[in-house]
Amino acid sequence: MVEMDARRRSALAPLKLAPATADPAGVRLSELAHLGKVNLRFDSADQDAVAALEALGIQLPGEVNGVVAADRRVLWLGPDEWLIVTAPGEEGAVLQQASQALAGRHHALTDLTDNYTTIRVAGPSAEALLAKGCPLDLHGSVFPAGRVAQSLIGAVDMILECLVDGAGGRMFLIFVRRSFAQYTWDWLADGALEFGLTIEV
Amino acid sequence: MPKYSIFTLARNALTGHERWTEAWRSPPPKDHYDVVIVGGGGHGLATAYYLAKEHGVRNVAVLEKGWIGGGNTGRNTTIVRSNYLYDESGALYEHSLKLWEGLTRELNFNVMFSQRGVMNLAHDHHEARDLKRRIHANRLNGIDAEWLDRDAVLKFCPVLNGDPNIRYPVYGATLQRRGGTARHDAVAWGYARGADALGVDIIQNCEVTGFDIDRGRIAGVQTSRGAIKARKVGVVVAGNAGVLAKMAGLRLPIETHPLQALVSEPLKPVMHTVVMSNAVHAYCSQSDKGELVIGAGADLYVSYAQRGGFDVIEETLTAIVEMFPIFSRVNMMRQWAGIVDICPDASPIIAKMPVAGLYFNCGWGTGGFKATPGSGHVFAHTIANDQPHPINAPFTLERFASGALVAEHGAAAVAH
Amino acid sequence: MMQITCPWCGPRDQREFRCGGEAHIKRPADPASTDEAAWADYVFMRTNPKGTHRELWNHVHGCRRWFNMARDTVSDRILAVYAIGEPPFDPDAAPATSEGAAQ
Amino acid sequence: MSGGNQPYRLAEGGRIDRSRAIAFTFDGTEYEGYAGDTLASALLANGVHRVARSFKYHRQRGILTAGAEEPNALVEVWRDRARTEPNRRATQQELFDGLATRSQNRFPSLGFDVGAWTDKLSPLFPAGFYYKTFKWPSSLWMTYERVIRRAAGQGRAPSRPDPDRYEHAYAHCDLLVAGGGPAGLAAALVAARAGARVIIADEQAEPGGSLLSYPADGPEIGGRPAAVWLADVLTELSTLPEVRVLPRTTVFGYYDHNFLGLVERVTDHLAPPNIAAELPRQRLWKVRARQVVLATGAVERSLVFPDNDRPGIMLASAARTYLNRYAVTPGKRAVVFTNNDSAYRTAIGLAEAGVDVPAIIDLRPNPGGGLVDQARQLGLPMLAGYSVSAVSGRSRVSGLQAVRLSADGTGIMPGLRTEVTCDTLLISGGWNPLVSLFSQSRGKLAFDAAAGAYVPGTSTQEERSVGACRGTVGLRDCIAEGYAAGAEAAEHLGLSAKRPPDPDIDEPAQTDPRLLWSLPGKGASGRRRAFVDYQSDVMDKDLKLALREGYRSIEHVKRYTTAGMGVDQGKIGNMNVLGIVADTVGADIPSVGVTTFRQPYSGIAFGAVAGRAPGKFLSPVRTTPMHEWHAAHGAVFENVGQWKRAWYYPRKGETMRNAVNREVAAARASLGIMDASTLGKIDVRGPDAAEFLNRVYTNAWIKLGIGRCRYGLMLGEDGMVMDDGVTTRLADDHFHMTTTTGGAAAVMSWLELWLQTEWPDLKVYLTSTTEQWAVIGLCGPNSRRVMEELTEGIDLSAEAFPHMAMREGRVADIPARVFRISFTGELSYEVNVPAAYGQAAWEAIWNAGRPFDITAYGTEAMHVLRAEKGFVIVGQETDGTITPIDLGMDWIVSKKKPDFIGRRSLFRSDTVREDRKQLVGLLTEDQNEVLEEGAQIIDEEAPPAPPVPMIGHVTSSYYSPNVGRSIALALVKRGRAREGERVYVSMPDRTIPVTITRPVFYDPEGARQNG
Repeated sequence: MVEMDARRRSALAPLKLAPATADPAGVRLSELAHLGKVNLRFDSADQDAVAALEALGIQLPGEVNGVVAADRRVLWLGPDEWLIVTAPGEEGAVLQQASQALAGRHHALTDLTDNYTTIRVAGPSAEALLAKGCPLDLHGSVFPAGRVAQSLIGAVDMILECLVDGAGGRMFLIFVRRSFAQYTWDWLADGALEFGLTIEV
Repeated sequence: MPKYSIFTLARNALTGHERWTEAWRSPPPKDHYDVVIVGGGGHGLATAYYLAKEHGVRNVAVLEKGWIGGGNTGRNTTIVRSNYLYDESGALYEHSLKLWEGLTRELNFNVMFSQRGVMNLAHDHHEARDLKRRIHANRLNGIDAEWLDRDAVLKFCPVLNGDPNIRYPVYGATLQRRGGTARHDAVAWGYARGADALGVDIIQNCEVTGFDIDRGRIAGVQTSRGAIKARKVGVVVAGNAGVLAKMAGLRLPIETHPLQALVSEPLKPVMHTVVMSNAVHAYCSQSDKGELVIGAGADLYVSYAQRGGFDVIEETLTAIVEMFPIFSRVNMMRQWAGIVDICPDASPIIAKMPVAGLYFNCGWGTGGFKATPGSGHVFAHTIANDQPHPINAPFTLERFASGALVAEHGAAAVAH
Repeated sequence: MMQITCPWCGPRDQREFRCGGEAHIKRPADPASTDEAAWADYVFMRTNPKGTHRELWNHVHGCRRWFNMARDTVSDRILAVYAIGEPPFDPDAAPATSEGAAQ
Repeated sequence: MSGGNQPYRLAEGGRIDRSRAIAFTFDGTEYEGYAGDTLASALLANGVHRVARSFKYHRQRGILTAGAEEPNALVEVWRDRARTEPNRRATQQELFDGLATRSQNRFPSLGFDVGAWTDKLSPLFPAGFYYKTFKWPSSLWMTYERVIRRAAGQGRAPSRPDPDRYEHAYAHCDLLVAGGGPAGLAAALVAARAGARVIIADEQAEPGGSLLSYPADGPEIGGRPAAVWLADVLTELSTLPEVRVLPRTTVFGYYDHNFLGLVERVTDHLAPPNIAAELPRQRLWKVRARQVVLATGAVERSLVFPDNDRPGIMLASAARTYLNRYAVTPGKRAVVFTNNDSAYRTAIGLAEAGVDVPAIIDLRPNPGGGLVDQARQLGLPMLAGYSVSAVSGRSRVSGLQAVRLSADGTGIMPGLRTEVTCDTLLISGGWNPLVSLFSQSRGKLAFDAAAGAYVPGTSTQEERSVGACRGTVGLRDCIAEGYAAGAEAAEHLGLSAKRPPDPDIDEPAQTDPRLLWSLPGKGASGRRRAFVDYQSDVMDKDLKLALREGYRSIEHVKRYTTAGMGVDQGKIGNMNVLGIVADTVGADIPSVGVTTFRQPYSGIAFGAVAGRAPGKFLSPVRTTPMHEWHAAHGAVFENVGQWKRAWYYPRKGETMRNAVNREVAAARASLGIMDASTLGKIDVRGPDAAEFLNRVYTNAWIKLGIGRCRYGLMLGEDGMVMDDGVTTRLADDHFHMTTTTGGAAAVMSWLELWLQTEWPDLKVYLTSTTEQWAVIGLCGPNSRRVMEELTEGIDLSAEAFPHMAMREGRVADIPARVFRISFTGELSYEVNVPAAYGQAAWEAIWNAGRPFDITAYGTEAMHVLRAEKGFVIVGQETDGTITPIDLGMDWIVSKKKPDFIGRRSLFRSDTVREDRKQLVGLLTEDQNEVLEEGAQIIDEEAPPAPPVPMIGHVTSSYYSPNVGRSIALALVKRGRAREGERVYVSMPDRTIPVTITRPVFYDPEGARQNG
């Protein structure tokens, strides 16, 4: 993993997140700072291009609203749009390798690492918390781990990804644009109070 | 026409009110009229009234597909004001406001025009700039308008949220003291009674299904109660303007949208003016029954369903609770929607149509109620003389081709 | 509160969408030589039907794609959603289904 | 009777918890009830019937019902000044320790109310009286109105902001069941067993509906006592994982596409100390249901007879509920007055409980059916074919007069009358199925002539009605319907459900009611007070008056009389209104028409609908990566859309004007720094990117060199200026576009609209990068020197890096895109770095700038600086009616391009007018006079009487320290042709002479920015 430049500040750093613990903790909130995020646009009918990306460990989900879990996680955003999520600092490599792979083809690769931040919502009441402001059907049978959707959380646009948490249950990643991060965090933390809130830093 | 007064009321009390006669007749349609007005809302009834009263045209029928005043007249939030930006609209709405001021006596029917003042809130200096531009224009056009700073606003309407640290604190407001509210049903009923007394036939449950056009000239209308000949036809059907226009082979720059409103359960009056905010986006007044009468923006899609989305109700009551935190525990009693005819420039069309003898009065969008008397007055003039009154001359259909729009989005932004 | 089926993302709440007004409006091929009336018809005049309306919607809080939708403006039933470029929905050709019910 | 302090409480029975006595107050008097009581049942247990004054005539009123339909017993619940709750139904308010309640709409007291004179004079106040009077003189209406408003309203709003929380929750389910009575539970059970995701909402504290009102020895369901059956069903439901049972939850609205609104009252039944702060008071559920079962039950109708509103008069079904569920008897001597069988249950139950039932008065000459026979066997006296023609007792019924009806029921048979003394009169006019939600779903209603009621007809959504709300009588049929509906719903969901056999229940069959909508009595209508709508004080004679006066449509009748417009929305009275109107005009009820049912089914708090949004979460507060720095350096922020932007940075003791002057001067004298991160940014990529820009901007883009920037204007198709910004060519097929802060989102979806719908053939991808970049604006003659210290990999010389160019390199060892663009007319740089580096880069530049006395400037200074140069701000110099030509920006409108968005509209007869408003500068005579933005401009120094012709208005106005005087921009008709002319700015108190100038006040040649 690439070493992180200490001068970089995550969107929620100004919050100086104070760890809070509630017992029982219905909801556990944390910021996943600086995840690499590269937006990809191209025509996936082009099998050669798809293959070239796969060679880089960038495998497109076969279904809409799907996610391919790997070191380079690929989130479906639209018919010709995906978000490649990597460990912090890996975005540069993805950008450079992928643009070589797609050279000569109509495509767009855009570094959005700082455009978004990522908030992790875990715990038994995570779904109930999201349901306070998200119109999606988040039931496990409809939105299981490995799904992604773009929708609303309260008054804010988000990309919502569902993953397996340690305990084998589900947890959620919310990608929101940087300027909305603090508002979204406050909204989530306030809404989580009735369930018991733990903040992990 | 039996006169209404405290004395006739007392006299009738002695006979158990069994001797009152009907406020207007319900005659069967004749087979010919000089003028047929399509649409028995406030605007249509006012048009018929002024045709009879000021132009001596008394062989007039008002055709209403349902019951008079049953459309937007009976569904709106009854705000009356004239503080529009441009000269053309200022003249139109001020003409109307002046008629409002004498309407109860004119009609011998209490329309309860309550000049309790209308405030348009500004929440920052950018909004203030636009609102001040408007009140300067109002003043020069002879329309009363004044600027209230923050303290004056909170003094004039103490139930407003005066906390300076909220998201959009009160910065200031325009106030038109002559503005206010009126009793919507009374306007329809009062004009109906007045028009009827002058010989106008008011025909309900009579839906127009087509126009008879003979060599480019109107000859009459087809209705659910048979054909009716007419030398001239005036159409005032708000949300249904497009439907009628299509029958006449015309296209209009109008879309029909749902506009929702709601009232609270009746409360002891605590709010004695009308407050509107574009930024927080809602407006509110309290009726003489004690209900808070509330509305906001139109739904942004075409619909004739008189329904609209619940999200609009959510946003509206969010805005109301933000502006009036003490109303949070008050109950919503009833919500509903009208369908409004929205023009691209948020100004109406009151004009002759390409078909001779056919006139349309439409495009009032979310703010037609306030214009009821003036709209009827100038439309009657336009029909009687086959040419517009100077006041409605700018409000043509042709302006959309030439580009001479009257862009009143600012003055009409928060729907009312 | 409608439920709209985005052709890409599937059924979603109306809140995620914004209506873009009437669809299939032809932009004059050569605006410069289009007369004022015809230009105004394109820019301002609308069909505004009481019945089947073919309109543009944008999944603005979702995948940001624009698409066509046919809706009955009296019942607000959705008759069809279809991609940009597809021929205008013909109410007589297709059987009506309610998206609200279908979900 | 138990006597003691609850004299009307039975010694045993009911579902209340006698181990928990609860103290509460009503109008200051202390009473005691039990856990499980409502305010109404507890008051009745204490013998209190009179709890309210009516809306219009201030008549004394009692408790009529036991549910949400209550029209009379509206009270104020008082927790504290911030938590007063007006118009609360006593029949719904659960008892809690210390519950404090007050009667409403009376002064000074419930017993003595000065408003009562309105009743005496009521002949002067018939329906619609206010339309006929208060007209003269018109100048006095405002005075009349003030008086009227004093009498208006019922409850009082709180006097303090609501401190409680309200939550929202979206929910999705396979089946939503509205109503947890026998039918609803049966449906839920069958669907849930099949594996469906089920939500059951019930208004009351516990599910069960009518079952809760059955006597302990009531009918058995399949061999089990009703209460046991209920408990078993609820237990089974609680074991099914996908079932959510929501008590105290009202389904208030049925909207399109099976979207329903529910309000759950989470803490309204709790005493303050037991309410956790983080618990919401109420929760709004926004439910999208694939299937819906409506099981909302029915409400009993009243009968319309003289003085039918006296305290002590109650619906027979309500009395049954109080008796069986709460073990409370409404009185000691109760007469039952009915037109149907169901009320006999009440008579029988009361008699068995030891209450004296001196008479059952039945409108039907020959009542039959099992219940009637039971009553006969108990020897209860019956007056068949009789009606009540008079009631005595103002604050409580003391007796009544029963009369024999004529055969057709419209008149009274002379002679046949009897007086009955009683303290309670229990009435039943038949049943109204609660079809409100069905009607809201836009289902078509059908009329059941025998029952005299509207019932669900054809559905338009995925919905089924079951039980009493469908007009079904009899427990067995209700449950059977529930089973069937549950199974059907499950099948529609693709689940295989097993429909249980219909339960076997032994219950008497019921016979039809006799429908007499208005009953005779009290002769002269002047003295008669027979209420149809208790809530709005509407009497039968009001309806007849309305019809007499030509208000024929049922909607006119309702609006003229206000019948059905009160807080109960006519739940009790609407059918009686329709019946009386039909009788009066001699038509049948369906032809009279039915008025539409509107949301909400019953009142819901504004706060619940607003949820957590008001206050802190009203609208997102967007902040830039350097926000903290601005705050730490004393910035005052302003709202720009949702953004918080640094407005100015006052130093100690500085006014806004001082601070802005200092910032403006510094930016030109030496070095200014500002945060421009909020500008919209869009990455435009693809082989057709340049062609795309060519179509959306008014100027030409094909030939723009790589690394070069260009300013662009976007128009709407109407030719009016929509947005502007600088766009830079990063590569042959790659552009970096900027938009205004406020326009960013709109421009993005505007561009996508054109790309996706009009020009799908263009190979272009758009990606919003607004927040990827922190943008630091450096401005002033010393900006290059600071850049030189910090920059690597870029030749900063004017030749190598000219104005309107972009270079990539490192600034303060941070990867950066540096743009030489200027919104101030100074030598300027815009340094773009990844947002996470924003504050680090800002601080590095700040430190490097110290030797040059670097000054942070805010949006206000930025406005002044650009105004000195005459640069426009979209939304300030423009308002959606301004073309580029109006702005004097012909130079940016391509003459060569055949087309671009909006071009055609620039050549319409109105847009080519010579006398359109055009952008100009204005200079005042007094150099310190700063004009008011928005002020109007006129030609005459001494304006004539209104209307005064206006020739334009001031769009921007500031004091410019650099020019050393005030400056202003304005839009003036034919302005450009009038340069040098004097015009006047009109203020309320004076006119200010100004001179029209070119809209550039500083460095007209632009030497400085090119330096």
